[in-house]
Amino acid sequence: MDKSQSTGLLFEISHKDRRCHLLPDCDVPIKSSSELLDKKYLSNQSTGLPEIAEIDLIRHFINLSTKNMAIDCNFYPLGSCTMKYNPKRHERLGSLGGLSNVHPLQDDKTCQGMLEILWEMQNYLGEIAGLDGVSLQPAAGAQGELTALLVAAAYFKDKKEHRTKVLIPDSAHGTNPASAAIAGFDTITIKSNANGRVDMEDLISKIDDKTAVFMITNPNTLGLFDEQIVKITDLIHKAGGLVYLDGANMNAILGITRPGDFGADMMHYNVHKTFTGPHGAGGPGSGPIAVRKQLIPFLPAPIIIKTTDGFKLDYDRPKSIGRVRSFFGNVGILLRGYFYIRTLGPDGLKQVSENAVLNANYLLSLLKDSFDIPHGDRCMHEFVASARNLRKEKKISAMDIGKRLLDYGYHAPTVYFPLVVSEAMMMEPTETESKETLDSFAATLIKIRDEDAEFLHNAPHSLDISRPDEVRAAKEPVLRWKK
Amino acid sequence: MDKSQSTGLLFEISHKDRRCHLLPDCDVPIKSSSELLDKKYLSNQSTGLPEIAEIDLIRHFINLSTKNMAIDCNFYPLGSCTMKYNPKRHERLGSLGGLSNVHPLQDDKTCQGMLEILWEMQNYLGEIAGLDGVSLQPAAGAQGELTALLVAAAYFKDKKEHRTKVLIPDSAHGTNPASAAIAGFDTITIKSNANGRVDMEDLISKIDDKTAVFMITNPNTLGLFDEQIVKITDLIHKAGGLVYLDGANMNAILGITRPGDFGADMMHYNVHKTFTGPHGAGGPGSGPIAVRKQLIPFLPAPIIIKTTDGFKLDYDRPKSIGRVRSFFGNVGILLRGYFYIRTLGPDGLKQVSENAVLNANYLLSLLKDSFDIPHGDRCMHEFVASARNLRKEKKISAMDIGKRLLDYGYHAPTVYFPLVVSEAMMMEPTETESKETLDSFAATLIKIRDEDAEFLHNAPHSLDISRPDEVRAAKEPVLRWKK
Amino acid sequence: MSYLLNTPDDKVDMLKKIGATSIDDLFSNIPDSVRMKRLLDIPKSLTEIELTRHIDLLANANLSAERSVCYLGGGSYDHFIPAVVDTVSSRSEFYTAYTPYQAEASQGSLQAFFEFQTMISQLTAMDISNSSLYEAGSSLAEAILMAMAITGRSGTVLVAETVHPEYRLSFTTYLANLEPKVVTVACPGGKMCLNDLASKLDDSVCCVIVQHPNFFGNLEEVEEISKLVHAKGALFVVAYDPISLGILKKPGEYDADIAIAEGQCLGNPMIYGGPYLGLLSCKEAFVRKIPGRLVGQTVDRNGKRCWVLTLQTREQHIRREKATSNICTNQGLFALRAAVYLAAVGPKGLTETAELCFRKAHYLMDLLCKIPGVKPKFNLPFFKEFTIELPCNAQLIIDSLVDDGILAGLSQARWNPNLVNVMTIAVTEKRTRSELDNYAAAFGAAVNSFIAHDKSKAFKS
Amino acid sequence: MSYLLNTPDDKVDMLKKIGATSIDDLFSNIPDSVRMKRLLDIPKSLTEIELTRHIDLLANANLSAERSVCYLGGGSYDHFIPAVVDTVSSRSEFYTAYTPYQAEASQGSLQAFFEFQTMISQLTAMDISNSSLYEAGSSLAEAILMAMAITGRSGTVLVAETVHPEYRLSFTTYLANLEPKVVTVACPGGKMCLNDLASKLDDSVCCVIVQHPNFFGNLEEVEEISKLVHAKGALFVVAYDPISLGILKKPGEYDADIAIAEGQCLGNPMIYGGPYLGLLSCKEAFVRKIPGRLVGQTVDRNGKRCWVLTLQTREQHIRREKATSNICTNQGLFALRAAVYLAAVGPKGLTETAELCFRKAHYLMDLLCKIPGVKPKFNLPFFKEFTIELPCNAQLIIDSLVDDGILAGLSQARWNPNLVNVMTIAVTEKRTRSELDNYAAAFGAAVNSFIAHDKSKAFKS
Ligand SMILES: Cc1ncc(COP(=O)(O)O)c(C=O)c1O
Ligand SMILES: Cc1ncc(COP(=O)(O)O)c(C=O)c1O
Repeated sequence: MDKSQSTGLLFEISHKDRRCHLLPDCDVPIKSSSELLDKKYLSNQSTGLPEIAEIDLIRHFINLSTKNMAIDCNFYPLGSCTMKYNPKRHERLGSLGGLSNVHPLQDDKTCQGMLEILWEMQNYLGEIAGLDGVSLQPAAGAQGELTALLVAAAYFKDKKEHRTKVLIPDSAHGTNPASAAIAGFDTITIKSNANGRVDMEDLISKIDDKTAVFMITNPNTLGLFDEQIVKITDLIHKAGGLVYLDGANMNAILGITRPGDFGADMMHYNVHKTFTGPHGAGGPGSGPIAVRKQLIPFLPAPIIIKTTDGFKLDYDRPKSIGRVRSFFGNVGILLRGYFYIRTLGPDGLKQVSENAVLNANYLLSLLKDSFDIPHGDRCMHEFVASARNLRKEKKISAMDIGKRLLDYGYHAPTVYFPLVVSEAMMMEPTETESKETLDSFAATLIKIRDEDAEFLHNAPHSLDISRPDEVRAAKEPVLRWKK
Repeated sequence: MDKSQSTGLLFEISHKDRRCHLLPDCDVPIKSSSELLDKKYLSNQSTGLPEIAEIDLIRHFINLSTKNMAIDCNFYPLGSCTMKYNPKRHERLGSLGGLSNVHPLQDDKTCQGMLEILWEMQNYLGEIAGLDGVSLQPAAGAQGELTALLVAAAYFKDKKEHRTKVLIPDSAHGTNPASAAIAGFDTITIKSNANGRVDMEDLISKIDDKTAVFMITNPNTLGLFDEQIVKITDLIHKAGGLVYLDGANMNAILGITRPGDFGADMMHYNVHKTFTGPHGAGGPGSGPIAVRKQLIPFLPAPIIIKTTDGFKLDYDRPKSIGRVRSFFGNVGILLRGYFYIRTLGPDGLKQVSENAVLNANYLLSLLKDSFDIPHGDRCMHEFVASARNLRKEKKISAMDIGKRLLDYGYHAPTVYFPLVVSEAMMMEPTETESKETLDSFAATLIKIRDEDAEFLHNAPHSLDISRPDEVRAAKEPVLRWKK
Repeated sequence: MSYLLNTPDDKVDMLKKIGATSIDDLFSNIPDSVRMKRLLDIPKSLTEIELTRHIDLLANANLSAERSVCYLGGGSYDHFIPAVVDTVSSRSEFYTAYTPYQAEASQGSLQAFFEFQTMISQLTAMDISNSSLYEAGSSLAEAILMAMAITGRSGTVLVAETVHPEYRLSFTTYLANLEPKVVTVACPGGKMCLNDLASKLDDSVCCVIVQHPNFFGNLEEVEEISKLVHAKGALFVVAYDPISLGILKKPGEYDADIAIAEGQCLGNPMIYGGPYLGLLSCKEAFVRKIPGRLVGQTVDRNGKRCWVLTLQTREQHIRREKATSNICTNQGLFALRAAVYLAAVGPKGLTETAELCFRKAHYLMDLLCKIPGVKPKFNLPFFKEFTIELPCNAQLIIDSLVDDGILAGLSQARWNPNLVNVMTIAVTEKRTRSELDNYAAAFGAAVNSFIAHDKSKAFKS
Repeated sequence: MSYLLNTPDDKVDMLKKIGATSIDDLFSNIPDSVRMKRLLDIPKSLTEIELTRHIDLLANANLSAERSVCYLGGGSYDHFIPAVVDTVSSRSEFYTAYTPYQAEASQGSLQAFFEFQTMISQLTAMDISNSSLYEAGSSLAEAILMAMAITGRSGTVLVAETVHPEYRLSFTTYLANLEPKVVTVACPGGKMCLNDLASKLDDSVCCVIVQHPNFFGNLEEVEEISKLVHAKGALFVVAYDPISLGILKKPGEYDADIAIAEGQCLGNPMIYGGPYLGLLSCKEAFVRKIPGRLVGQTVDRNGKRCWVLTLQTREQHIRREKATSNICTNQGLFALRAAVYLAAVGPKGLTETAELCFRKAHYLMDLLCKIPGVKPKFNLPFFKEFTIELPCNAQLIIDSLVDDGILAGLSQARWNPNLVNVMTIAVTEKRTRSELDNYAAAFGAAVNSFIAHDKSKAFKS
């Protein structure tokens, strides 16, 4: 069905003198800015913003929206992204005026309801992590990583230890090394072994007295739980270092094992993944961190404390690293995380992980005879298949398969990540999908594998556009419309 | 983009033991119904309702929605339906808890805000009609017609006049005769003349002392304002009858002329058309009526009155016909009408009609050289084109054109109505469309006219389905899914 | 004006193309004598900011169920509306579409309505259902018109006195100038008197109307009534509570001919009485007498399953004065909401909801009847709504509980001046035990204070 | 559980296919020693009805701007959000999509972000803008990292003392273990002291950061600062208020190199501080040093215009430790909201909004300064936010106005113990004259009562 009306660029459909949002007349007897302000402050230049009537504005964006895939419409097995269903009750409750209209600098006593929710959330995240202190401040996973690494740096500085290195497995997400760099550390890459786990020999050879932090993702980005974890954390601790857990994959282990229990000293959550914040085509997220007792003094301020006089923001944290952003945190996403945790309860959270892992293993079992799955028959909440053989035999790439899936109404898996598997296709079905969906998705994948290679190179065939010219986009970047 | 996931019938995607809405445990110490109620009251039969998880429920309905055209996506020039833009602020305000959670039987003093809005709405609708009394009770235009005819019947009964006939032009909407029948009247059809107006000779010949009501739509369903109106209403009044105005086309005359001023004694509004209630794929509507002074005593109860003690529902109306439905009326739509009237104000309402008429005339001017437009070069808010010549020359029907428009992302005009024009295509652009939209719509229509006839017979070509077999649907009706 | 797109420049261009000198020129057909010479006398326009402020103030002036605990019933109930219902119904494509006349461009709504028709039929155990009427009162009127057409009888419509007074008034008004007389069947004990029914049933009766549970909340003897009615060749029309069918017998199980209901409780807000949702189901044989729109399944030219509006020859736009009904615009959006609601609760959820209503209502009834002087008005089984007799004027208690943020119930005096001490109370699944306990406590306190007050007055005089 | 789809039967089938004996079996990789032997210690699950009740209660325990009149600013403002913004952002297809990695299945979001980038560039008169960062504080940190990379200087970052203290703290934290020192430029009179700036500017300075209007609401001398900064080869980084650009000079007009802002004011709720929207624009030459995602225009294989994420080699998932930033998840949904907001207000609406803020803020400032003892803290031009000095502790006034339903302003003592009598007040276009009059009256009364109280105390002692 043609839904292209008013989908030209806003600037192209702009029409002089059209209006959407009108403002009231000024009801105070005060001169205008041009009379009251020195001319030097006033702009000489119109903004050039588009002029659009309400109906065109709505048609523009509503019709544009139909060009997206989204969880509410399509199965979205994007590995590492935990694209689980976003409950609708969260949107209703999160937009209650009593929550969404709270100003970040209101005095504590005027927002006790908000503080109570966030205080509880601190506690829940500590309990789920098996760690002692929580900061809800970081805006996303990457900022959580940075925050925790800054905490670690401050901790070592406080102990007067000069540790400069952060060790990171080669299968880690790119944010890990990037965060380490900003935190002022040198990054040392640790190899994965043939089983997709940490290569212990390589690790041991790289641990020394400059080792500040070992960052591990566990389950890792291959969807594997590294059973060496206790050994690893012991090694790091013995060397005087700290272990950081990248919590992007917490969806596999809620209530089953806790990072604090297997030796992590710090971790971040991706609340927008594990606790189902809507992804909004890129964000927002929320990346709270949890840390072991000795690191608590260094957490950013404020932290919420409960006093006999109600809940309070505690800024009195002399050893704190400071803050990594203005205001409290990405509260809107934290609220959704709270709603989710309260809806599921302890049994429910555990079942989330059980079913996430069940679904991933089931999908794996459906595909393993048809696709190359380098790391065995079992996985946690996701697994990585590879198109390397298909590529060799039939010139079909992971990209081709991903693009062709779009034609069938399925979002592509994460492709070409993690970097340690060539032609990687990383699939994470999540627990909110049904067996029926997994069955038809697997059947489709198997069907695609047998489709004509040339046809696949040109996929997708039924979407709004065919494959875009990415090289051109990068070579002569056009990052904005111009007249 | 394939958006078919979970769009099988709910009963087909139902899966035993799946749940969406869960209920709390019972927190009161009371036995269950099976223990407290005699067995004879209890059902022995399961409902058979589908069992669906939340994600599938959402995908089902969201994906189904993409198979609809709608104003928010497409130009929708459906004549007689006034498919104008539905402002988004209305939905926000109409769903405020302080309005949507008011119970219909609350005592007046606990809902003064609601009563104030509705009282104002009574007044506005009286002023716009140029009539003296208003009932907001009817649920839609058709019920408004019935209510007004029942009021007329009660009025004549009260005057002890035995009048049995309702005169209705042949171009009238089907609800007019249908309502007259339920109100107990005989319907007499009045011919249209060659200009699409009331045939005065026919009218005069049919007026007699049994004439109760003349129902006129003005502007009529051909989009023409009958300039004989004053003469007509005089004739009816002289014969002791009442004039009813079908207000479906009020969008053409807001603030320009008033039914009461041109001689109508009663009228209904389609608030969902003129004052932009969202149509919801069929409803709800709201069909308040306005009447002249002598008819006020017969209006349904209650009416809102303003007293020194606040707003009150006045049930003390001894001559009232009673009620035509439970509770106050279709308040949700009346609220939207109120929001709209308050947003536009007196100038704005007049401009609505000016621009509705301007747009219709502009569209007419773009099409008149390419299409047969039986009733001249000018119109009010809509006009009727005919495919009768195209049908003769190229075997292209109004239906073919309408169906083909769907391929281009435009909703079809109203086809085959009014019945007085063969191969009618009734187009009502409304004031909320832009010149650009009208230009491209007209260009598309002209293009379609020149397309291959066979191709048009098989249109639409790009929608979810091709033309349905309506004969089969009616012959062996399948009105529900069965196992 | 953000809803008017033509700018001054546009207007100039458009008028030129039209060949008109001014916009006024386009209205030249309207006789000058009847043209308005002034602006409408309505308040001046408000921007969104101003309108929002204005409506916020008025909305806050209502003691809505959002800010109170609501025990009002009588056809409209404070049931919980799952968020999914709002999510779906606010989809632009459902919300801003017209009636699905162009089936090819409306398969979304058509399929949803077909599902709605199916679920209402499943719920009621009736053969078929239409795709909505306005609300319950006029739906009963439509049911009577149907019954007249089906039975060919137009003498009498029998209706239980326990049917909602506003429903009775509604169909009586519809029938004002038609043949049938509406005759009330007495309900002295709070439900239809079977003897009175038997005495009034004869060959001229086209249908008998019962509400079950009835306006007082009591259950009617529907099975026995059904037999009596059918024995005389009349149709049995029942008005049911959709939520009650989670536990109670379904209209189809006791052989109702036409079942109607108020569908507000199925995911629709109370919003001061409307828009609501008239549900109408009936036996298969009556299909061509059904009022309102019907969605039917068929195939397209490629044999693909699809849905269309069907049997339109019943309707006013084709049959005009001979149509089965005058209805055109219906309650499509609310039918959609009900469909989402029913699919969301599912069979188990509906039963659990009904059971919660039932148990909480009975708990509250027990609590209230422990208050000295308060007793059940009837000793009849009920579902979620019940009627009690107080030792004082019910309206006084209702007024006094407003200060506690409680909308306590309906005084029956509103409809029957003989029932000043009688109050009907509805309890939904939303109510918690602590709300019920608080309510009973506040209720008891209010009753006591009025009795004390009365006593002291009596003493003084 | 409505979010878990596998029924007991499903599980049996699935485990069979997997070849596992139990779900537990799937977790056998996790050493038993670290497996939880108990359930998590969090509260038991709540149904939607219970959760809704629970959250309603907590939400009502906040004095939100919905139930009060809000004069708080400091980076978050109670501007009006047109309904269209919510309508668009709640579309499932925008709301529940991931980052648009698969361009073919994401053209809706990609085009919207391209429009966002364009509008932010138009607004600021800057060459290019990215498609969002977290919020203003960390955006300044990103700007500094950029400036270091562009200038190759890593000695000093100069920042005006009038920059939001939380922004200053944020980037200082980011820089904790990197080379540059953060040096504050004094602002004794409420704006940056140009002499102090000149004295601190040398070849090691990579950038100078100014907020305009600044944390006290005052306008800075951005044109002169810009010249000074550029004369020393440093970059000029400005934090602006997007709404102010309806009237004030745009960063591009005074030759800013990098312009960042808090985009909350562009159609996003205050929601206790986040998610917000970091805006970052810069000169074209810096394009390959930009942090975060960029959407670029290109064509597909058929030459059709389309949009993609581009220049990804700047980003962490490709460049890892050498990336321009560590950001991955950004604020896409809020960028979309800002795009809808900007398109809805348009050029005239933005100017009118800015003008309303300006005039109402000045009106209130005038009113307040008529109260004996209240005076402007600075005599500088301001936009929508201003700072006054009171004859008493500002916090006392703030606390006392809470009872009038007024969130009166920010006590500067929170950030600077020397400023106990100083208060900063923000006024948006939502405020009406009567609200402002009421506020001034309540403010005056509160001030008077505290002074009287102090006097009487003084008298007594
Ligand atoms: C394994 C892993 N680590 C870290 C991140 C970064 O988290 P965020 O995108 O919330 O910054 C992600 C997600 O993108 C991830 O998948
Ligand atoms: C001319 C005319 N009269 C009456 C009606 C009936 O109004 P409603 O559909 O609101 O019952 C309509 C609309 O459908 C109409 O177009």
